Amino acid sequence: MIELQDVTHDYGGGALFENVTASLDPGSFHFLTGPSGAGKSTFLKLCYGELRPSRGSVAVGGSDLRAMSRDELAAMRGTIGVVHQDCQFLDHLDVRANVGLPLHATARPVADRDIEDLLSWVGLNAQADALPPTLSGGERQRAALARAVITAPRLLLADEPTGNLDWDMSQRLLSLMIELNRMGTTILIATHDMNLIRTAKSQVSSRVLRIAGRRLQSAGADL
Amino acid sequence: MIELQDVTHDYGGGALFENVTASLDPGSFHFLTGPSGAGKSTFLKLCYGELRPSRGSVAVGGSDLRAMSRDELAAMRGTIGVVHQDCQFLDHLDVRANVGLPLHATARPVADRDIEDLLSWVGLNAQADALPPTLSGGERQRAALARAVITAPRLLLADEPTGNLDWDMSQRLLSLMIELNRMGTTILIATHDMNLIRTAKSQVSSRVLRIAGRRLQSAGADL
Amino acid sequence: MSAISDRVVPSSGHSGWLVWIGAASMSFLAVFALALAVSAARLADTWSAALAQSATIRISAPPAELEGQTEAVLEVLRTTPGIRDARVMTVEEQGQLLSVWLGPDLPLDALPLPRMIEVWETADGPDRQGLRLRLSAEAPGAIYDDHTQWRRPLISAATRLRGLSVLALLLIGGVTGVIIALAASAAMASNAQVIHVLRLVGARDRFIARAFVRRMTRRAALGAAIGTALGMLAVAGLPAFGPEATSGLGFQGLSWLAPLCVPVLIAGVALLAAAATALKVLRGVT
Amino acid sequence: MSAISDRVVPSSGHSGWLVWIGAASMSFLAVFALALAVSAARLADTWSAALAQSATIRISAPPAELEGQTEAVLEVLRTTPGIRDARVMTVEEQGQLLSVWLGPDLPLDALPLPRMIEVWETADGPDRQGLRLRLSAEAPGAIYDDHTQWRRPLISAATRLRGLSVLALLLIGGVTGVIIALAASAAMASNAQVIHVLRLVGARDRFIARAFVRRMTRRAALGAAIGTALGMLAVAGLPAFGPEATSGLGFQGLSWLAPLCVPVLIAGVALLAAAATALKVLRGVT
Ligand SMILES: Nc1ncnc2c1ncn2[C@@H]1O[C@H](COP(=O)(O)OP(=O)(O)OP(=O)(O)O)[C@@H](O)[C@H]1O
Ligand SMILES: Nc1ncnc2c1ncn2[C@@H]1O[C@H](COP(=O)(O)OP(=O)(O)OP(=O)(O)O)[C@@H](O)[C@H]1O
Ligand SMILES: [Mg+2]
Ligand SMILES: [Mg+2]
Repeated sequence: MIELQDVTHDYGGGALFENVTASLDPGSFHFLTGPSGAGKSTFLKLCYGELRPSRGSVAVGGSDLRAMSRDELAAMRGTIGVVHQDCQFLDHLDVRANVGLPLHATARPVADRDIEDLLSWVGLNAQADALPPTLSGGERQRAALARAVITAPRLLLADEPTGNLDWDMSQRLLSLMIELNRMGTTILIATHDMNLIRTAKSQVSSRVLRIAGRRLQSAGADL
Repeated sequence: MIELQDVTHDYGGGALFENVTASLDPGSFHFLTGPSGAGKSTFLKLCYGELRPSRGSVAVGGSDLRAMSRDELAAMRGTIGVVHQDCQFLDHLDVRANVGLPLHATARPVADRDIEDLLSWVGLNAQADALPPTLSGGERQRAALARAVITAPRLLLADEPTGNLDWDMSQRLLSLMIELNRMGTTILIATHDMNLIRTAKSQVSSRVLRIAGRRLQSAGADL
Repeated sequence: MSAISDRVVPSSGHSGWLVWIGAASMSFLAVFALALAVSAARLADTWSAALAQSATIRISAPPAELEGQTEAVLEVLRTTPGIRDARVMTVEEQGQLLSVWLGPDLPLDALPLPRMIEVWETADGPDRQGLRLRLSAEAPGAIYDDHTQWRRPLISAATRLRGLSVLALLLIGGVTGVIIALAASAAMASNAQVIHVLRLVGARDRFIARAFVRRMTRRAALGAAIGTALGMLAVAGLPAFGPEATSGLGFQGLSWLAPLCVPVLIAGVALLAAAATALKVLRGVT
Repeated sequence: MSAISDRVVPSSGHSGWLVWIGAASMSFLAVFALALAVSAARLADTWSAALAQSATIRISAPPAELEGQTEAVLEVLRTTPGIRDARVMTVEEQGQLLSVWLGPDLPLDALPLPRMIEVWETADGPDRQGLRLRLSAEAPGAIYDDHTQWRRPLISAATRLRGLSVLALLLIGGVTGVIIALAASAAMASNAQVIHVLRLVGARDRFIARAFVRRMTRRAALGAAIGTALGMLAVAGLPAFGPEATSGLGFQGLSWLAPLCVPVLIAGVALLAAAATALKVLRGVT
């Protein structure tokens, strides 16, 4: 589903990682970890095309991102789900409309039932009509995850989706993602929460990638 | 240091908590926990006067916030440190200027040495000249904590200061706050990270408050 | 569904409001400048008509030839293009003109009064050089006096006024365009986050640009319509300066239709500015 | 330290840029309107001087009394307030005037020519009713003719032009104020986050307002200075419409100092607008 070939990225102050090669199979479940500032968010941004690598190539679903036109990139994004670390919303639309946004923006049919079901799963029924700026930190993260999965994406990229959530709610979101994975979605979660990784490993077969010292390593079962 | 008397807060959709009475002694170390959306951030905002309670009174350092003029409120804020859950910075100033901002804004002398020392403690020397929008999620939280403690405040209010940080860095920030507490600063940290609370309890005598079901309870040693 | 794709751009917000206000105040000014230009043109026409298009022909000749030369002059005038009308003055009219200089009790009969012919030119006027040559051939005693000397500063003043108003109109038009374009681009730029979020959820450039351009144009058109209406009310409410109804500032008759073009033009400018800015901003976002 | 307290408000950003551009384009327009007003006033003055302030007194009397009445009239004129100068026309001058109507070969000696006195009035002019009464008492044959009839439309046109330009100037001034105030308030509002952060770290209202007002005023003043300079260049580069140097559009001599007030006024408006907006916005932030 995601193929990185010899990718090097550099924001201008020295390479963040060098000659990274990785391949995530369709239907796989990966965690991405590493110290703060190692480049986890950067890695995800490369995968959905917000950034272009300084060198090397990134392919999603078999198509090289460099060869895509702007419209093809948009179409590709319509088939994947992304949870950003800073959960950006349209602040003037309520939570329900924000969750449905990927469907509205690509002119796909919107099933109100699905949105309500998803909102109740992440515990936001009461906030469906609220505007994003009035949400609590954890509510924003739950709304961001709901928006990412509303399209039943073939690939889900989530950047610290549980950073502001208590343990119970984290578990709940994790089980939602595991459920999606069982239905075929490829999943990549950047997180520093070892408990979350451990819990997931007990429920689904997953691999852990670790960025540190400019390299991407595959952590074994040991962590 | 902080006294809440019969505080009720309501954003308009029903009371978030009712008749909360609490008292935090000077020099004490408290954690505030509770499920996502329970009102932890709201509680902190009441303490530094960003919100006014619907009913009841809040006093900081013996002065009732309701009786303060705008300038007195500003002066009070100059003596406390706050880490916001969404870490707001002036995006056009570099990290160093942002960390020194509480001193600049209140026309107090700025010791460049202190800023550099603090930045290196939170691991941001390399980012001192970077602009906040280019920081990673964890780097923002570290910069926010540095800004909160630069004034050697008598009270530190921190809202999820380690939500985006790996375990090692969380420990490092915790030990910084414990050090400040030893030197007399009253500390209140809102967090959902039970490991952090457990680690702190082993190093400093602290109490845990818990917001749930519109009430503020004191959790025992058991959590 | 279409409801939300219309709403993806925030409806309030200060920069959107600036488009509105910019369009309104500039169309207010434009209506005003238009009124000035229209009135200046009318004023210049009136003056030109009153001052420029009349002339006098004086025929001094021995009494015996006077009648013949007068006939000849009238014939020449009839066949000269650029002459609207000509009329021989009566002796009484001549006396009235002279009384200014000679007093009322003028011995008109005792004077060797020349014959005077009043001439009205068309807007373009005749070829004066040619006319003078023909007159001196046909009627040697005739002198064509087109009052050139004293009318010249007034004609040039009227022309200048008309030119100035048109210049002011062009200037205001230009500034309007610039302000609307800037406001549209500021509105667009201040919605950078909206654009970013929309791109991230898979929206194509066309979808985003359409939402922006539609909202911006609507806002500019509404602002311009209100500004124009206010401007027309203000022009209609202006006090008349002169006693004559036709010489006041403002529109008259069909010229009231002219300011109605203002909102259309401004909406057009806003549409172009918004579309150009949208495409430029979008190219910068991945 | 002062370096940072100056920099707490972002120096770039679209709405700050709008203050700049708004100030520049409105002062450009203001300079233009000012030039129009100054030229209109000068034009009106010229016309008034040329047309309104001259009059003629014609004295028709038996030859024996003529000299005496002329002396009496001159004496009356000397003691009448509102009369600048008076002069008796020579016979040749009268002949020149009459030749328009009577032809060049005029038997001047044979005519009972009345005496003509040319009179220049001051700007205010004399009390004409009183003057006529005194003249008819002192010199029954004197008739005061102030050309009222044919000068009236020109005077009213000149007045109208002057009024219009002042109106345009006021209008542009008003719109300028509104635009600058709006741009300042938009700039302020778009910096809501900056204000919020500053309040949170303990900055007082005075500190925040000062930073904003200073930056905003500086920006508006700079924009206005550039707009004014461009406007003055444009006015200086305008083609002269008439042949006479003094009647062209634009400033002359000391009136070139007038547009220099524009940036000062605009900076003042911006200062007030920014201060008012700052206090209003700050009251809404805790
Ligand atoms: N736009 C940018 N320009 C320059 N440097 C950047 C930019 N974005 C990120 N960086 C730097 O690149 C490094 C990696 O950032 P990234 O956000 O990928 O880290 P991360 O692994 O997600 O960290 P965290 O766990 O704290 O979120 C950081 O040091 C950051 O300062
Ligand atoms: N400005 C506001 N207007 C209306 N409702 C609000 C506002 N701010 C917060 N709320 C609501 O109040 C509730 C408590 O919010 P708060 O941010 O205090 O939660 P929290 O305990 O900090 O949660 P988290 O752990 O997710 O950060 C939430 O349900 C939120 O939606
Ligand atoms: Mg990150
Ligand atoms: Mg919170």
